Amino acid sequence: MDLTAAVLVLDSAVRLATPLLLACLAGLYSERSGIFDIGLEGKMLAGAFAAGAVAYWTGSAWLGLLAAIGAAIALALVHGFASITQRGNQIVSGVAINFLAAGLTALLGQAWFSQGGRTPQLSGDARFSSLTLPGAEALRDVPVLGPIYYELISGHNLIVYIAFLMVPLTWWVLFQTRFGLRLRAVGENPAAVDTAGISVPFLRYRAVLICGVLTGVAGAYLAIAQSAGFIVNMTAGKGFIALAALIFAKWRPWPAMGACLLFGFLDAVAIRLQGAYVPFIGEVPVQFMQALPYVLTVVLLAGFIGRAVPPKAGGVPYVKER
Amino acid sequence: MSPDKDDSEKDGREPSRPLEKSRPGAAPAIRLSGIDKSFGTVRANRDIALTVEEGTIHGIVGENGAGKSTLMSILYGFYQADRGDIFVRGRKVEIASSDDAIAAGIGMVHQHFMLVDNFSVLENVILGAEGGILLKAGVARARAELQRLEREYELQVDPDAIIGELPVGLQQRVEILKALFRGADTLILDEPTGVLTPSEADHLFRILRQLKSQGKTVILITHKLREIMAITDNVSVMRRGEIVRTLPTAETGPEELAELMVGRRVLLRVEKGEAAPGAPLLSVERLTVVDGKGVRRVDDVSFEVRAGEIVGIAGVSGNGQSELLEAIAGIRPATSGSIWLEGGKDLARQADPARRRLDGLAHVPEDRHRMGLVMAFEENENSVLGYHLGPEYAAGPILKLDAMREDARRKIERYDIRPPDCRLKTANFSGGNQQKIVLAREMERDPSVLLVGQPTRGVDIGAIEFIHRQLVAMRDAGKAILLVSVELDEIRALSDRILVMFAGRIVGEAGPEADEGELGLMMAGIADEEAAA
Amino acid sequence: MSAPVAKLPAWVEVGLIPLLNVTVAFLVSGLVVLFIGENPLQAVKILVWGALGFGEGIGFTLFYTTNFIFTGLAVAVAFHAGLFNIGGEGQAYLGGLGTALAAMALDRYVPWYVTLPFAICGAALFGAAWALIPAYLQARRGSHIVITTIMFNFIAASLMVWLLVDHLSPPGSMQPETRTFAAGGALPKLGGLFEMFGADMGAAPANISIVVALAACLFVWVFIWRTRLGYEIRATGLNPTAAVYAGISTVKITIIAMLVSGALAGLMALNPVMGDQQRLQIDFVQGAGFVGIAVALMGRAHPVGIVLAAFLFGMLYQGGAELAFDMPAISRDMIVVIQALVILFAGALEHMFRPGIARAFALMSSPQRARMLDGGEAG
Amino acid sequence: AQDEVNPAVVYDLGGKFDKSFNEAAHVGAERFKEETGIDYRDFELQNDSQREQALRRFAQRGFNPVIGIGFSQAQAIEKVAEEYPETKFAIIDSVVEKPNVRSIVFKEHEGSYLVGMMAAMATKTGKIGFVGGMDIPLIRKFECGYVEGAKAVNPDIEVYANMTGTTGAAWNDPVKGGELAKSQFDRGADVVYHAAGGTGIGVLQAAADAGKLGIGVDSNQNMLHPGSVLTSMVKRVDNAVYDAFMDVKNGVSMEDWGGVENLGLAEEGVGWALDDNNKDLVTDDMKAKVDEASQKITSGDIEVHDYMSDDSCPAM
Ligand SMILES: Nc1ncnc2c1ncn2[C@@H]1O[C@H](COP(=O)(O)OP(=O)(O)OP(=O)(O)O)[C@@H](O)[C@H]1O
Ligand SMILES: Nc1ncnc2c1ncn2[C@@H]1O[C@H](COP(=O)(O)OP(=O)(O)OP(=O)(O)O)[C@@H](O)[C@H]1O
Ligand SMILES: [Mg+2]
Ligand SMILES: [Mg+2]
Repeated sequence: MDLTAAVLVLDSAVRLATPLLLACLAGLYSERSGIFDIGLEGKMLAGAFAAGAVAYWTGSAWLGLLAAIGAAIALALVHGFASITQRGNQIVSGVAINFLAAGLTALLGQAWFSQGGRTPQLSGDARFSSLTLPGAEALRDVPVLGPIYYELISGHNLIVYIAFLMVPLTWWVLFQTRFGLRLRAVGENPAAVDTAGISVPFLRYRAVLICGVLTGVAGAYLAIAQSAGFIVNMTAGKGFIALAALIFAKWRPWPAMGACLLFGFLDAVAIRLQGAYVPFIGEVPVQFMQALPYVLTVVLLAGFIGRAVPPKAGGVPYVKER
Repeated sequence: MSPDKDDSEKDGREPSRPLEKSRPGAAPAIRLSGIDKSFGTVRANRDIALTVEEGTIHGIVGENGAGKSTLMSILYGFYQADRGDIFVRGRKVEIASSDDAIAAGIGMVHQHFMLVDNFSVLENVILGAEGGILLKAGVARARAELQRLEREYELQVDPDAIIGELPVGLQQRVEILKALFRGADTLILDEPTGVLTPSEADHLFRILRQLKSQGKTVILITHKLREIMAITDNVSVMRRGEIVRTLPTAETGPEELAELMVGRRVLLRVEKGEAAPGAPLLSVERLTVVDGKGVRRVDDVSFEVRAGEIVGIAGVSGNGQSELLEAIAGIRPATSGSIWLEGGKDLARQADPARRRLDGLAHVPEDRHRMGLVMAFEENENSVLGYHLGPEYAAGPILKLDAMREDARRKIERYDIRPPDCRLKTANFSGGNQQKIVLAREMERDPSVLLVGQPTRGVDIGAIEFIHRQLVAMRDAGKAILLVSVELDEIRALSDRILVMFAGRIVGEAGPEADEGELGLMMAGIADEEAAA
Repeated sequence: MSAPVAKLPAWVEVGLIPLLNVTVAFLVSGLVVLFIGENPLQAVKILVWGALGFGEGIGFTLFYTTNFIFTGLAVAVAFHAGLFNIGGEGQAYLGGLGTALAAMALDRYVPWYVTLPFAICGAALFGAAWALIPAYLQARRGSHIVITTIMFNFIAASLMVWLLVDHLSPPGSMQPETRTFAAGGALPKLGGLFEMFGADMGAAPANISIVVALAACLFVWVFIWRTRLGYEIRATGLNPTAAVYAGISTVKITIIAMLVSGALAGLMALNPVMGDQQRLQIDFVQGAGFVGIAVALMGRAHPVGIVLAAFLFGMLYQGGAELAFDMPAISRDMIVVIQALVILFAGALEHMFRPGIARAFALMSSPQRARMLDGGEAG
Repeated sequence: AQDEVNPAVVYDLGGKFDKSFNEAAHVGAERFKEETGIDYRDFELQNDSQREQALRRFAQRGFNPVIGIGFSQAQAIEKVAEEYPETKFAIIDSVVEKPNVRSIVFKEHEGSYLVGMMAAMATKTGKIGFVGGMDIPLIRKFECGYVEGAKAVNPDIEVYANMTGTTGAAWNDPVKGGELAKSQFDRGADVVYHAAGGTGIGVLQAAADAGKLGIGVDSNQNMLHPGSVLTSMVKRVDNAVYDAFMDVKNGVSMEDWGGVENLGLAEEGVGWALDDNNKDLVTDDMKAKVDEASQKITSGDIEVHDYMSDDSCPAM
């Protein structure tokens, strides 16, 4: 593979990794606070739907983004209520949210737009379009640097940059701020936080809210940045892959980015390898290539990262009084 | 609203003898009145009145489950009382969370430490008192402040060490530092010495006296009446959720306190005759256990336990006793060394608890909740745990439920387990009765070797007597018993020989009549010879 | 999990509270219907009538129930071992392969009752095999079973498309599916049984695999509560540390529980593949594996509860289809919404009403209240 | 006799708004309703087990004709048609040999051949792309015709083909579709044809975003991105449904109803769409060449290979 081809694969990996990264960081906040969340998928889907619908009605991508965040936050609050206030089973709550989002988006989409749950096609300002970074055109033909800057770094839509900027920001929040310190503490030992005079529920609700915001942005990316409208079940399992990435990254921001890029990369490579000839084997069946990212995930999970130790208090409701 | 007026109304409960005060006339540091607290159906505190004078060390004693921790947790805002008022220096305060308590100048070192294991000392200390949205400035200030506190109170600890890697004694220091860092005037310590060696405990008491001399108030919960006598100015006794008496320490003694605690005279000595040791039933040779993190938990340990003797292992918790028991029981693989049961083959390498049971080894684990019982099981299911593969409980793959229940009923009767219902969920038995379920299971099989960890932890005095009698009876029946306990008194009362463990090694051996100070030094890792020198 | 201190009578715990939770779920669903602009009462009427009002409806309800019993049992068995098997979907898909291979090998030569045992073995074997790797990885390498089973769902889909398109579909067929089985590969329908009660099952596909499902319930009940292995599974699920102390190998238990779970999920394939379509089609599981999670949760991982919950979901599926038929504004997604709300209220929010109910009971049984009542009567 | 028209449609799993062939059926039914004022009923399947149930329900309630959309309905129709010999049934995309069933199949390979030619003529790079939903024979039929058409124009042309997925989501994953298209553009393709249902929306979007050309399928998708959709391979399911309804309305006899309709270019069952949206993209030369090929296919001078006739594609 020559440089340009490699750059293009990476470019594709970046695009594919973006929603994963947003969802993964969302999960990171929630799970670091001790609230497990397999409902990332559902929240993204709800966000995507809200973004598609509102962007269509208002013609504004920004309002669409806001609506996406709102919808995802609403579901996040349901999850928070179930797992923080009611001390319910967090996995079950997440499963319910996934179903709820899948059903409601399709139902409302059909009721409102009568296009089989789809929102109408968007164009112009109703979408986030690609940005060309300054100097990209000028540098375009410079060898090596040119393609990297023009193809890989420039030319993405705003949300892609937001997603990747969220990584250092998350690192900074987690390790340099008061909120981050408390967030990490509450996921490990909520009683320690409680006795330090900090409200455990309030802290966890904030984490869950941030999770809502980020999944909302991820949903908006799918519906109004990467595509031009919502389509039933358009998350297609990305929430689960993001979760896998989170476990992969052992709940740390920079490795999370690495993991998401890896998944994006595997996906991008799998696309390009469809129909490729492999020496001695011949043409590999398409289905094998399609399964490749999942197979590699399992292999990596089993072989390289060992036992990922989740935040100690994760998944367990904080109960003071029996 | 005047506190003095309030006092007189309640004087039925107030001490008959005037309490020690450091500054006569000043309002008490803490005054509680009418505190009530229930957990579901358990009434942990009932109508409690308590006065703690400023600048004193106030002891609180009482049986397990008497409600001591609950009361202090209410004062610290961890729990909220159902009823009652809290006064700090004469002013009524609402304590709705620990935040309020901290603001009122109250600090607490909990029985179970409230630390984040994977945080550094510094991070733990500043948690909740970061002094700003960003950590950087706060961390720098905290570092300086910690240095000051260290100098002032001899509380040395590396601010960048990770909590999980520190020994418990140092973890406790961090807890104290946490409280002082937040400017506590009143410091509550809940059973602080349970995890300390005698010399560490002495160090702690020096610190407490130092605090007192600076005008701070200390509330100390402990089970050790000796400590009460040694350091406190006043003492309150709790029983079944009530404060039965508060009085100046100088005017009372251990016997009176013990009687107040239990409501009857207690005989703290265990009745037992001379041991008649026979052949060794359990031999451990050069046993080493390295844990997952590469730490040597048990380091080259050798000893044997003979028929008809109780060997006690003394030591501060966390010095490898748990790992030693687990390795012998086959729960944890040994890294090297050998274990023999009654001349059989070396078992060290195969970690297989089921096999060991068949070979006549029984094990009462230290932590019944975590290891000894499945709380959601019915009583009869727990009473065969570990023995469920035996032919008496199963026909082929199918369990014989009737046999299991019949068997459980027998044990319930013999061990007076209450309520006598083998179909009841185990979680619904009280701590002492849960412990009896475990003991009945492990002892009734007539094993030749019995490993016992913390047999009376969280168990009331009556049950302690019963359990101790059972252990002695087994010894007299010619069994080999290996007893691990952090209660030095228990070890000394039951054991025929005492081994002292420190940092994974056996650092000394002594007879039951050994001097406590001597044992204490060994537990602190200062070897026999050095101590003698 | 928050253990309630106040003890409530058993009928409240397993009867009243779940019922209340489901009722609330339906009330909220009613609000959704209202929001869409339809009449919820009318919707409920159509739904219940559609599910139970006539022979064919009942036949369909039972058909779906059968699927959900299998997948619900699968999730439940893993639950008891403390494992969350989200891979029922893929395991059932593979189970279909096992079923179809058995059926295609035998259907031309022997009657269905000879084929059935082989198909059962095939379905169970293939389903179990698909659960084996995630189980092994969880037990030995600590790879999160939730993630690996999800991945295996995707991998199963790829594998099956490849097999169906390139290997199993008869030459010249335009469809990615196996040939239609001959009579020896078709399970008899329950029509005869219905006629005994004077009902006409019409073309509903309910078939004797429901008997296999009920037998599986019995098996799971005996297995979990009456065998040594079941005892070990429960001990491991409830307290892994105590299990190790008791000499139970958690590795072994994890693998066995997942194998049984996968086998049960695989058996689900009997119903659609041999009972209904008589061929193996792409994507035939259609979410039953996920519904099994809800069924197991609602049924509290107990076979009796699972049968009831599976029946409820069966009703939802069949009644929901009639609903979509008669109220075009309510699309098929309504059922997914109801399902979600049932899981939410009966699962994640299961304790929401307990404090209130406990208080009500305490009030009713407290002596003061009794005295008050006595006094009231006296005066 | 059953001459009263009371039509019903049973859509396949994709649902009636799949922007693809179910939707085309819906469009035909709507046109009938508009023109005649006669209402119709329809039903969207949720799973395989409901096919028979739905068809029978309609027949039972006296609907006539009853049309099943999609090849997966064949078995169910065969069964129900036997139970209701008086009711007129129709099936799209499959053949059921019953006197009261009209089987309507399309020669998608012929339409695909024409758009393949157009792609080959429109490309500036000599590289074109194809995005399918799932790797199943029906989709290979589209692909094969497309490649054959393209190679007829330029034997050296390079065709990139990608399939979206292996689960039901494959027909509804525009994000993946867009990414597949982009990967083909990255490799130099500048025209891409899709046969992927909802996924195709993402393919066309990606083409529009990248300033390349897309080719729609089933329905006329030219208006989705005017100026960026080269053309659409239309499959006149709408006509087939409309005609079927009309026939019954006009009192067609059962003999005239039954039988197989194999709709290719000659029957105007398939074709390519030319309208205001793409007229600037289609040069006169292209139009002439395609029309000529169209002629030849109709006359039998060109025989486009049907993948499903022998499970192979000589052009690839
Ligand atoms: N969080 C809780 N939920 C329910 N019950 C509790 C809780 N904490 C304590 N209890 C119960 O309240 C009673 C008092 O417990 P508490 O911990 O205050 O006793 P204690 O005097 O500190 O005992 P110990 O000497 O064992 O520490 C006990 O019966 C205990 O089981
Ligand atoms: N989770 C629970 N559910 C129901 N009842 C409980 C629960 N926990 C405790 N109880 C009941 O509360 C009572 C007090 O329990 P607790 O564990 O505090 O006893 P305790 O005071 O420690 O007993 P002991 O004297 O044996 O140490 C017990 O009799 C028990 O039946
Ligand atoms: Mg107790
Ligand atoms: Mg206590």
